[in-house]
Amino acid sequence: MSILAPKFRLSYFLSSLTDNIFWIVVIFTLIGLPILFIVLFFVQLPVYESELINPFLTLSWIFHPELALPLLKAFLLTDMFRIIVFPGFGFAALIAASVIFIERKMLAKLQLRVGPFYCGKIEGILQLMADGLKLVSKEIIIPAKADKPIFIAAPLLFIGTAAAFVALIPVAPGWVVANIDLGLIAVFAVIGFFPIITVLSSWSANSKYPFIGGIRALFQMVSFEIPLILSLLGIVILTGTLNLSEIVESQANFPWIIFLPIGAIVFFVAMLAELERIPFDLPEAESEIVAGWLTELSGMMYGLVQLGSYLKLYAFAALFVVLFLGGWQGPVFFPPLEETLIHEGQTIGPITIQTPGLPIFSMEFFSGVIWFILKTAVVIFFILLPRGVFPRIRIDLLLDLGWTKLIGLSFVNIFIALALIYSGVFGPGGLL
Amino acid sequence: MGTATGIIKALNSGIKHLAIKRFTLRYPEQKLKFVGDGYQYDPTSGVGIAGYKGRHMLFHDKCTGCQLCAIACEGVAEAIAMVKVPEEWKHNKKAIMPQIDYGKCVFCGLCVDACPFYALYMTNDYELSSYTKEGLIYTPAQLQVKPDVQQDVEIQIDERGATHG
Amino acid sequence: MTAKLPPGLKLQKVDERIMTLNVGPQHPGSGHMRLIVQVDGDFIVACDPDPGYVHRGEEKMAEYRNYLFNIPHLERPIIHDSCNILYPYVLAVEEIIGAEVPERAKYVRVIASELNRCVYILYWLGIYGIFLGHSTMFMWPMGDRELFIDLLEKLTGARVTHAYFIPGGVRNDLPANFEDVCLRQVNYFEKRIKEYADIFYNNPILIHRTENTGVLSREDAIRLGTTGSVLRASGVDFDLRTKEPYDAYEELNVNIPVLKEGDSYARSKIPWLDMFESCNIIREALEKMPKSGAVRTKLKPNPRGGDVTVYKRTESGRGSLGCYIVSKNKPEPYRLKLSVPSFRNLIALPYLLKGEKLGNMPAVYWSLNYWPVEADR
Amino acid sequence: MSSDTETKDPETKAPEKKELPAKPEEQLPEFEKGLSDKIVAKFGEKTEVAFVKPDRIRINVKKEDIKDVAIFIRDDLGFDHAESVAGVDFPADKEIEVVYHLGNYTDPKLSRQVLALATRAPREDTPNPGNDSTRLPSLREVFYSVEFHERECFEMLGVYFDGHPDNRRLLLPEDWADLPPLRKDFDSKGR
Repeated sequence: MSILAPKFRLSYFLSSLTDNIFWIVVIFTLIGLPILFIVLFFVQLPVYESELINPFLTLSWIFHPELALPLLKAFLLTDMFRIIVFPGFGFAALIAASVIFIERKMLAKLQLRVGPFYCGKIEGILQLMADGLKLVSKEIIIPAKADKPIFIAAPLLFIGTAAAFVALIPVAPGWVVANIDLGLIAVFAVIGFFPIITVLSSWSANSKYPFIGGIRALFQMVSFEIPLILSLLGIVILTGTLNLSEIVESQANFPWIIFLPIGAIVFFVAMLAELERIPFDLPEAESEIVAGWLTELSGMMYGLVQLGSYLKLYAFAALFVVLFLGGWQGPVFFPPLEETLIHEGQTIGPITIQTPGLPIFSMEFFSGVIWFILKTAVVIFFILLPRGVFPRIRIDLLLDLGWTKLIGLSFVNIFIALALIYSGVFGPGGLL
Repeated sequence: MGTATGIIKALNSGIKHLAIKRFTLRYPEQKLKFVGDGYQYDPTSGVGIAGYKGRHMLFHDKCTGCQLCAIACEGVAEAIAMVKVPEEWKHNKKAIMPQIDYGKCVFCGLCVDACPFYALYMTNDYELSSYTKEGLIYTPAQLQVKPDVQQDVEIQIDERGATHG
Repeated sequence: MTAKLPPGLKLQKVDERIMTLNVGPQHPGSGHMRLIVQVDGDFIVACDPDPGYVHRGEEKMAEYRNYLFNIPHLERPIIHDSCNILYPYVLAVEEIIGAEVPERAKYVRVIASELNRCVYILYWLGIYGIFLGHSTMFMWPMGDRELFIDLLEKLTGARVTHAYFIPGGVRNDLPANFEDVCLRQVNYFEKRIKEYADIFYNNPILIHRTENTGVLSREDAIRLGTTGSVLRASGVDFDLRTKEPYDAYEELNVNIPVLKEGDSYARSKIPWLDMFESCNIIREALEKMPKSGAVRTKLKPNPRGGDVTVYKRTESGRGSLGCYIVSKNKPEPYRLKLSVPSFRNLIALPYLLKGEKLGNMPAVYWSLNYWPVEADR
Repeated sequence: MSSDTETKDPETKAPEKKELPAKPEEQLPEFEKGLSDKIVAKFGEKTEVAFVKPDRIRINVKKEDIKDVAIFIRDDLGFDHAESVAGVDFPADKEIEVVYHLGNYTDPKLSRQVLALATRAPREDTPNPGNDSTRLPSLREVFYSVEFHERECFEMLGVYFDGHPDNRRLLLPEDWADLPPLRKDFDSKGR
C-alpha cells in the first residue's frame, strides 16, 4: 500500500522536519504565547497558599505537576471553561464530529458499502479531519455581485447561533453554560434566528438557486417552528417551569415521553424539518436546486455551515433528551470511585497526582454525563436513520404536514397534558 | 394507517440491512477473477473463446505482419500501427508487427477476430495507467510479455447477502 | 439601466414574476442536457428541453464504416444498454446481407439482452433514487448491478461496452459453467430486488410524492408516440417482445407488466417489475437453450447488401428501438437512422412539466426513462 | 469469417442481392397487401407502393399529397403514432427523402406493422436551411409525435417543414454555420 515517494531523499525529509519544527516554535512564540497571556489576564486566577497567582506565576507553575493542579481546578470552575470546553462548544463540536463520522459509517453499512475506509487506518476514522483540511485549503469564491459583508458574515452567524443554542443545554447537574429561568423561551428565540440567517445568506448571494433554497428554508422553518413550540407546551404545563435544568429534575421518576408520546413525535418531526435533514432537506434539494442556499458557499464557509448544522443537530437531540427522556437522570450502574483515589491521589511514576475537590470526579457528574450521552446517541441515531430510508418530500406536502397535521397533533398533546392536570394525576396534590 | 405502517416498514428494512454483509469490492487489495485467460478467437470455427478483453498479447512467432488487425482497427479506434521490428522470422518477411496505443483502444476485440494466425490474444490485464501518453503505447516487445495478474476474488452468495469474498 | 445597449440587442419585457432557470448541463439534476425551465413561484410555466450536449454524429459516422466496424461505436450512445442498442442494428444487417442466425445464438442473444436490460434499469433506478433524495436507492442498485455486470463480463469479456452481437450470431460461446453462475446470481438478485419494495416502492413518502405527478393519459401517451415504460405505465400493453417477437422471444413466455395510472410513480414502477420479468426470461431461456451448437454463422468478408431499405425494431431497456438502414450495394450503410426511445420520450417532457411544481421536476424528468446520451446519438 | 477486414474484396460478389425487390410478387403477405391496397384504392396514381414485405409496407408519395395520405392512414388504417422520421440525402437525384415510420399501439393486428411513408423534397447544392426550396409540409398536425423528429431532420438535412410550430435547432450547437451535417456533401473530417 504505502510506498515511499519515488523521489525520496532522507536529507530532504530531515530538513523538512527541522523546518516544520522551526516554524512551529516561531509561531508559538510570536502568536501563541501572547494569546496565552491575554487569556490568563482575563481568567480569574485562584489564591494558592495565601498567594494570589498572577499570569507570570501561572506560566511557570503550569509545568509543575503539583502546582498545576490548583490552577487546573480553578480553570475548571471558570465560565470560560464552560463556554469553550465542557458543556459548551468543545464538547458539542466533538459530538458533532463523531456524529458526522458515525453518520457516514452507518449510512454506508445500510447501503451495503464500506464508507470512509482508508484515512486513518482504522475504518477511516481520520476522514473528517482530512475533509476539514481540504475545506480549509480550498479557495473561497464569492460571487461578483454578492453583498459581500452579509455573505461572509452569514456562516459565522450561523455557527454562532448554533453555539448559542448549545450553551442552553444542561448536560449534568449544574453543568450548563447559561442556566436561565426562561431557558425554553431562550431556545425558541435562538431557533428563530436560523431562518433569518438563511435568508440573509441566500439573498446576499444574488443567485437564483440560493434564492429559491433560502425561500424554501424560510417557509419550512417558519411553518415548523409553530408545532415545535406548541408541542413543548404540554411539558411546560405539567412542570410549571421554563428552566431546562428544572425540567430535567422534574423527570426523576419517569421521563415525559411516557405521558406525552404525541408531543414527542411532533417535536421529533418538527426537529427533523428544522434541521433540514432528509426527508425534509428541501432547502438543499440537490436534484432540484443544486445545493439550495449553500450553492454559492465554498471552502471553509461551507465547512462552517456544515459544522453549525451538526452542532444544531446535537443541540436539538440534546433538547429532546432534556425535555422528553429525562436528561442526565438514570440509575448509577458502575461502582463509585475509591475515596482514596480522590483524596490521596494516584501515583504515576515519580509524581503523585492528588485531586481533592475536583468537580469532575463526583459520581453524580459521571453517571449524569454518561446517561446524557447515551440518550443523545439514541436520539441522534433516529435522526440519522431517515436519511438512508426516506426520499425527499415535496414542498406542498411539507407545508401541509406542518400547518395542518402537526399543529393539530400538538393541540391534542396540550389537551392530554391538561387532562393529566385536571384529572389529578399531576400538579399539587396529584397522584405522582 | 397505511402511512404509518409503511414508514415503520421502511425504517425496519433500513435497520435490518445494517446487519447485512457489505458488498464492496476493495479494489486495489482485491481483484475480481475472470473467466479464462482472456478473449481469444478461433479462426477455424469462426467463434471466439470467452474471456476478459484486456491488454493484448502478441505471439511473435505467429505474427506474419499481414496488417489485418491494423485494418480492422482503422474503422474502430485507429489504435494499431504496424511498426518495424528487428526480429526476422521466416513468415514475417516485412518484419512489421502491431503496436497498440491504449490511449485510443476501445477493447472491442475486433483485431483479435481479424487475426487469422492466433497471433493476437487479449489478456486479463487491465491496469494500464501511465503517467505519460507515450507510456500507453505498447510496442511489439511489450505486447509479447505475458501479464502477471493476481485476480482471485469472486462474488459469494450466502444467507447474509452477497459479498466479494 | 440607462446605459445604451449595443446595436442588435433589445431589452425584452418580461413578466417579473417569471424566473428562468437553466437546469443543466452542470446541474446535478439534469444529465447531459439542458432544460430551460421557467418558474412562477414554485410552478413551472414552460420547459424547453435542449438536448445535443453530447451529440457526436453516430449516424454520420456509420456511413463511413462497414457493417462490422459500426458495431463498437454504435453502442457508445448508451454503454449501459449496449447489447440492446446493437440488437435492431444487427437484425437489420442480417436482413440486408441475408445472414442466418443459429438457434443457440438466438438464445444467447436473448440472455445477453435481458442481462443488459437489468443493468440499464438498475443504473436508471439508482439515478431516480438519488434524484428523489433517496441515497440508499442509489447505492443498492449500483451494488446489485455488479451481479449482472459480472455475468456480462464473464459472457462478453467487457464490463460495459460489450460489442458482443454481430451479424450472424454472437462473438463467442458461453463460458464453461456459465449457466450455474447465472442462475445462482439471478435467483439471488430476484430476492434482492424484492427488498426494494419496503424501502422504496412501498415507501409512503415516495408514493405521496410521485403519485399524481406528471400524469400522462393513455390517449396522450399514444398520441405523443412515447414508448417503453412510459407507454406501459399509461395502460397501453405494447412491448415488442410480445407484439413483434424477434429471435428467441417467439418461443419464450413473456408477461409484460402494465399499469394504468400514468403518473411518475407508475412509470418508475414499470422498470422494477420488468426486472422480475427479465429474471424469468433469463431462467426460461437458459432452460430452453440448445445445449450445444454453433453460435455464429460465418459471413463473407466485408459483406455488402443490396439496394434495400430495412427498418427493424426491438425492445430495449427504455422502449422500442428502431434501426432504419438504407443500403446501396456498398459495404457501408448509405444511411443509418436510429430511432431511439429516449428521443421519442423526450417529447413528453415539456408536455408533462407544464404546470407541475419545481419539486416534481426531477421525478417527472427521470421517470420518462430518458437517457440524454442516447437521445443525442 | 476469419477476417472481417479485407477491404479490397472483389466487386463481383456485390450484385447478388440486387434482385430482392423484384422477386416477391407471388408471395405478398395478405394483411399487408390489404393495407396497401386500401391506400392505392383511395389515392390511386398519387401513391406508389415501393414494397410490401412481412410486417413492413413502404409507400412513396409526392410532397403535395403527403398530408392527405397521412390523415387517411391515421384515420382509416389506424396507425396512430410516428416512430421515426428519417431523412436521406440523394445528391444524384437532387432530392432529399424523408421517411416517416408509422406504427400502432392499440390494435393487436396492426401492432406488428410498420408503415413507411416516404416523400421527397428538392435539394439545393448551396443550402440555406429554412429559406430555400427544400421544404415539406409538416405532419405535426397529423402525428403529434413527429415534432422533435422533424426538428432534428430540419437541422440535420436542412428540410424546412411548413406548418411546424417550432422549427428551431435541437441537437446541433447554436453557432453551427456549416452545411447540414447529414447531407452527403458534408464530409466528416477524420471520419
